[in-house]
Amino acid sequence: MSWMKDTFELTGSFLSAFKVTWKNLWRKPVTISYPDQKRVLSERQRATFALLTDPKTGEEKCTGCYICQNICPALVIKMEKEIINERGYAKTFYLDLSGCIFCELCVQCCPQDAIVMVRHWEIAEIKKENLVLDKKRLMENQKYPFSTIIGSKIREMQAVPKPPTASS
Amino acid sequence: MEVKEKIPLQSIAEIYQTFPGGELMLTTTEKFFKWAQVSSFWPLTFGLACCAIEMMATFASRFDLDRWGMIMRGSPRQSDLLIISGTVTIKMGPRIRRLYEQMPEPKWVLAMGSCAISGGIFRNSYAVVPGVDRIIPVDVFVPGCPPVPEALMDGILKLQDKIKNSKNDYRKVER
Amino acid sequence: MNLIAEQIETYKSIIETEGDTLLVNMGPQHPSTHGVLRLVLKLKGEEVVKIEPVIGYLHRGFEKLSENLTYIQIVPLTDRMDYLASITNELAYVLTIEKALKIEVPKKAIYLRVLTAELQRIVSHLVWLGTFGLDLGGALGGGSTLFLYCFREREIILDLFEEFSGARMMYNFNQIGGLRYQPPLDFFSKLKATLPKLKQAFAEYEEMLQENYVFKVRTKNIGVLEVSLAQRMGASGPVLRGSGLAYDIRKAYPYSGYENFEFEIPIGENGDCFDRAKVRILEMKQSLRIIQQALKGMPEGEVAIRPPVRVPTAVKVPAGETYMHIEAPRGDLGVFLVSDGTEKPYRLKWRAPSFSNLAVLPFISNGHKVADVMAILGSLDPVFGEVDR
Amino acid sequence: MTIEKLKDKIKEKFNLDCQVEVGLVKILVPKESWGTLAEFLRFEAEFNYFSFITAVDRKEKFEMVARVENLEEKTACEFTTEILPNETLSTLSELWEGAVWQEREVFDLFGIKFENHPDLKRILLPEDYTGYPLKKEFPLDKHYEPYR
Repeated sequence: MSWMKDTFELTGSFLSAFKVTWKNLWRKPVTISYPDQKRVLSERQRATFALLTDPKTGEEKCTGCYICQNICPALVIKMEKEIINERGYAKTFYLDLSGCIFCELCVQCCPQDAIVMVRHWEIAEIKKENLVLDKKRLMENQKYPFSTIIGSKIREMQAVPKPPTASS
Repeated sequence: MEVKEKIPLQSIAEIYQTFPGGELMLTTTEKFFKWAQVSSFWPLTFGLACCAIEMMATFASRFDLDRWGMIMRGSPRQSDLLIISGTVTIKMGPRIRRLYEQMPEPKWVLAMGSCAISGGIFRNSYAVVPGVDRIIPVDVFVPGCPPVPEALMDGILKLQDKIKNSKNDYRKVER
Repeated sequence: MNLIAEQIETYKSIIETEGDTLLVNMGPQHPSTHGVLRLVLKLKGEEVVKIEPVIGYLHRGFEKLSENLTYIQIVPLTDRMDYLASITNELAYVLTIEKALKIEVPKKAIYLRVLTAELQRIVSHLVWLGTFGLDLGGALGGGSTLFLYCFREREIILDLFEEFSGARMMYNFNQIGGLRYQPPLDFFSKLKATLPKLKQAFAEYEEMLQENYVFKVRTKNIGVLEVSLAQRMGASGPVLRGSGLAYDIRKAYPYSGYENFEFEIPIGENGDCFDRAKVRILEMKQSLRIIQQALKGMPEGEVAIRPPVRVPTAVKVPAGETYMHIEAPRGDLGVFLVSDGTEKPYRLKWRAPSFSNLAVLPFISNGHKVADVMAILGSLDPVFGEVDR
Repeated sequence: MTIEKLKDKIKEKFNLDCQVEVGLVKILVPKESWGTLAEFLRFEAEFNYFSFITAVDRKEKFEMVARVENLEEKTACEFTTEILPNETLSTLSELWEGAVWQEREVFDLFGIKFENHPDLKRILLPEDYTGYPLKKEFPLDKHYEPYR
C-alpha cells in the first residue's frame, strides 16, 4: 500500500505549503507602484552627476586638475583646462554616462568638491548621444538633491561618527 | 446614391449602408494597436550578467512589472521586447542577433546598463562588443551599473512614450 | 556580417541524431540555465548519456583588464565578477593587497567587513533559493512563489546596503586599508530590527524544505557527488560541504577576524542536491548568528587607516607573489597576485569557485533524467560572471 | 604529513629546496620532474584538493604555478616551473580531474599545450579566435573584426 502512503504524504506537503501561502496572504503588500508612488532613496544614492558652482560667489568650483579623469576606471571623463586670472577652469567637461559604472571614485578624490552625485534616477534616453553630459547639462543637474558623499567629507566619514547636532 | 429617409436602424450593417460610398468603414486602427502594444510588453527571459539580477528584482515582488501587463516569456517567438541586461561578448553577439531575428514584428530592444550600451568598464577588453547597438537596433538606453529598478521602469515608460508618439509603427530592420 | 553567417553554420547542431542517441542543445538562452550557459546533452530517450557544458559566453577579460588598471581602479572592477556577492570579491582582493603591503586595518573595519560579508552571503543564497525554486518548477511552495518570497526578503537587506553605500548591487566601499565610509548612524538599529524578520523567514524555508515531499523526491539521490571526486575537482563551498567534508576557510585559515566568531559548519551526508540545498539554508542561519555576534561586539573607532591622501591614488605593491583565499558564498575564492613593484599588477589570477563547481556537472548528471539536470545545475549554483571572468 | 616532514622528503626524493611558510610549501621544480612531483604530491603526500593551475608570462618564458591542498591537515603546496613559449608540459588532469578545465583555460589564454590532455580546446573564447590574450604582447584592445 505504498501508493496510499505516497498520496498521504503528498497531500500533507501540499497542505503545509499552502499554510505558508495562507500566512502570506494576510501580510501587507510590499509592492511600490512606481510612477505614482516613489521609493525613498537613501541619502548616499549614486545616480547621475552634477558639477557645482560656489553658492556665495557663483563661480564654478572645478579647477580642471584632471584628477577625476585620471582615476576613472571606465575612462568616461574627458576635460580640457584653461587658465583665467591665475585660476584653472575646465574649458570643456564631458562625462559619458553610457560607459559610467557609478563607482564614485571621481567624487571621492575631487579636492574641490566640484563633482557630486545627485539623487535623480530618471535618466533613460532614446538617443545614445544624449547620454554624454557636457558641462552645461552637468551644471543644470544642480537642481536635484545631492548625495551626502562629497570629496572633502570622506575623511570625516571614515573617522568616529559624531552624533547629529541640533542645527543639522 | 440617395440617402433613404426614416429607416429604423437595427444593426451595424444597416448603419454602414447609410454611409455614402458603400458597405465598408475605414478608420485609423494605429492608435488602438499602439495602445495594445504599449500596455502589454512581453519581454524575453534573457539575462546576461549583473543587470539580469536587477531585472529579476524588477519583476519580483517589490516592483512587480506584472502591474503593467509585462510577463516574462521563455521563447523569443512569443516576446516583443528584448532587454539586453549585461555585457555582450563576442561569443554571445551572434546569438543575440539570432534571438532578435527570431522575435516577431513589431519588436523593441532596451539596452540596460553601461555594459550593454557601450561596453562600460569592459569596453577596451578584447572579448567584449562595445555596445549592443553594433549588432541590433536599440530603442531605449538605460544607463546605470546596474540601473536601480526605478531607472529600468523609467526606461520602459520612455519606450512607451516613444511608441505612442512614433509616426510609423513598424521599424525597417536592416538585414 | 560574414562572421554571423559562419557562426550560424556552426550552430546547426541544434538537433542531430547519432545512432539511437539524440544530441540536444540547451542554451545559451534558456530560462533555466542561470545565465549564459550552453549545455550539449546526449540523450538516450529521457536519460542523459553525456553532457558537455560550453562556457565563455560572458568572458569579459577581467585578468587582462586588471593588468592595465591601477590597484585602486581594480576594486570597482572586482564587484562585477561574482555579481551576486560583490562584497566578498572586494574583500578577497583588498585582503590580498593588504597582505602584500602588510597593512593592519582598524578593528571596526574588520567587524564591518565581516558583517557585510555575511549579509552578502545571505543575499546571495536567497537569490539561489529563489531561482532553485524556479528550476524545480512547482516544488517548494510552487513555481515562482518562492522566487517572490526570496526576493522580498532580499530587498530588506539591499535597502540596508543602499543606505550604507548608495548602491544596490555594486557597492565599491571596501578600499585598501579599510572601508570608504562609516555606516549611517541608524544603520545598526535598522539592521537589528530586520534580523527577527529574516530569522522567521529562514525558519519558514527550512520547514518547507524538511517537510515537502515533492522537494524531497526531486532532489534526494539526484546528482550524488562523492567527497573524493569533489576534492579532486577542486569543488568548494556548499558543494563540498554537501558531500560531507566540514571544510570552511573561515575556520581553516581564519581571515579578517573570523577567529573571533562562533559558528558551526553545516554539512550534508550523501552529497546529493538535497544536501547542498540544506547546507545553504543552514548556512544562512549561521550567517545570522555571526551578524548578531558582530553587532554585539562592534567596536567604536575609525574605519580606515590614515593614508597621506584622502583616496590613495597610487598604491605600489612590492614585487613578489601573494595568494589569499576567502570563503565566498560559492566557495574558495582565491586571488593570486604577481606584482612587479609598479602601480599596476603584473598578473592577477582569480581562482573562481563557480568555475571548479560547474566542472563537476558532467561527472554527476549521467544517468539522470533531463529534468533533473536543471535541479543539479541549480544546486551547484554557478554565477557566470565568475565562471567566465 | 606535516610541512617539515614533507620538506625533508622532497629534499630526499627530488633534491629540491622548498620555501616554507605557515601551512604552505613552495617548490620550484625543473620541467622534467613536474609530472613525477605531482604524482608524489597526489599519492604520497595526499594533496587531494586541486586549487588552480595558471601561468605567468615573463616575456621570454612562462612560469607555471599550480596549487594543491590537503583539506584534512590544512596544508597547501604551490609548485612552480618555468617553460619556454614553444614547450609543452605534462598534464595534471590524470591525477586531479579538476585540472581538465583549468588547463583548457591556460591553453585558451596563454597557448600553452599540455601533453596527454583528454580534451584540449578553447574554453572561454570562440573556437575561431586567433591569438592568446593573456600574453603580454597581445594588445588589450585588439579589435575583433565585425564588432569594432
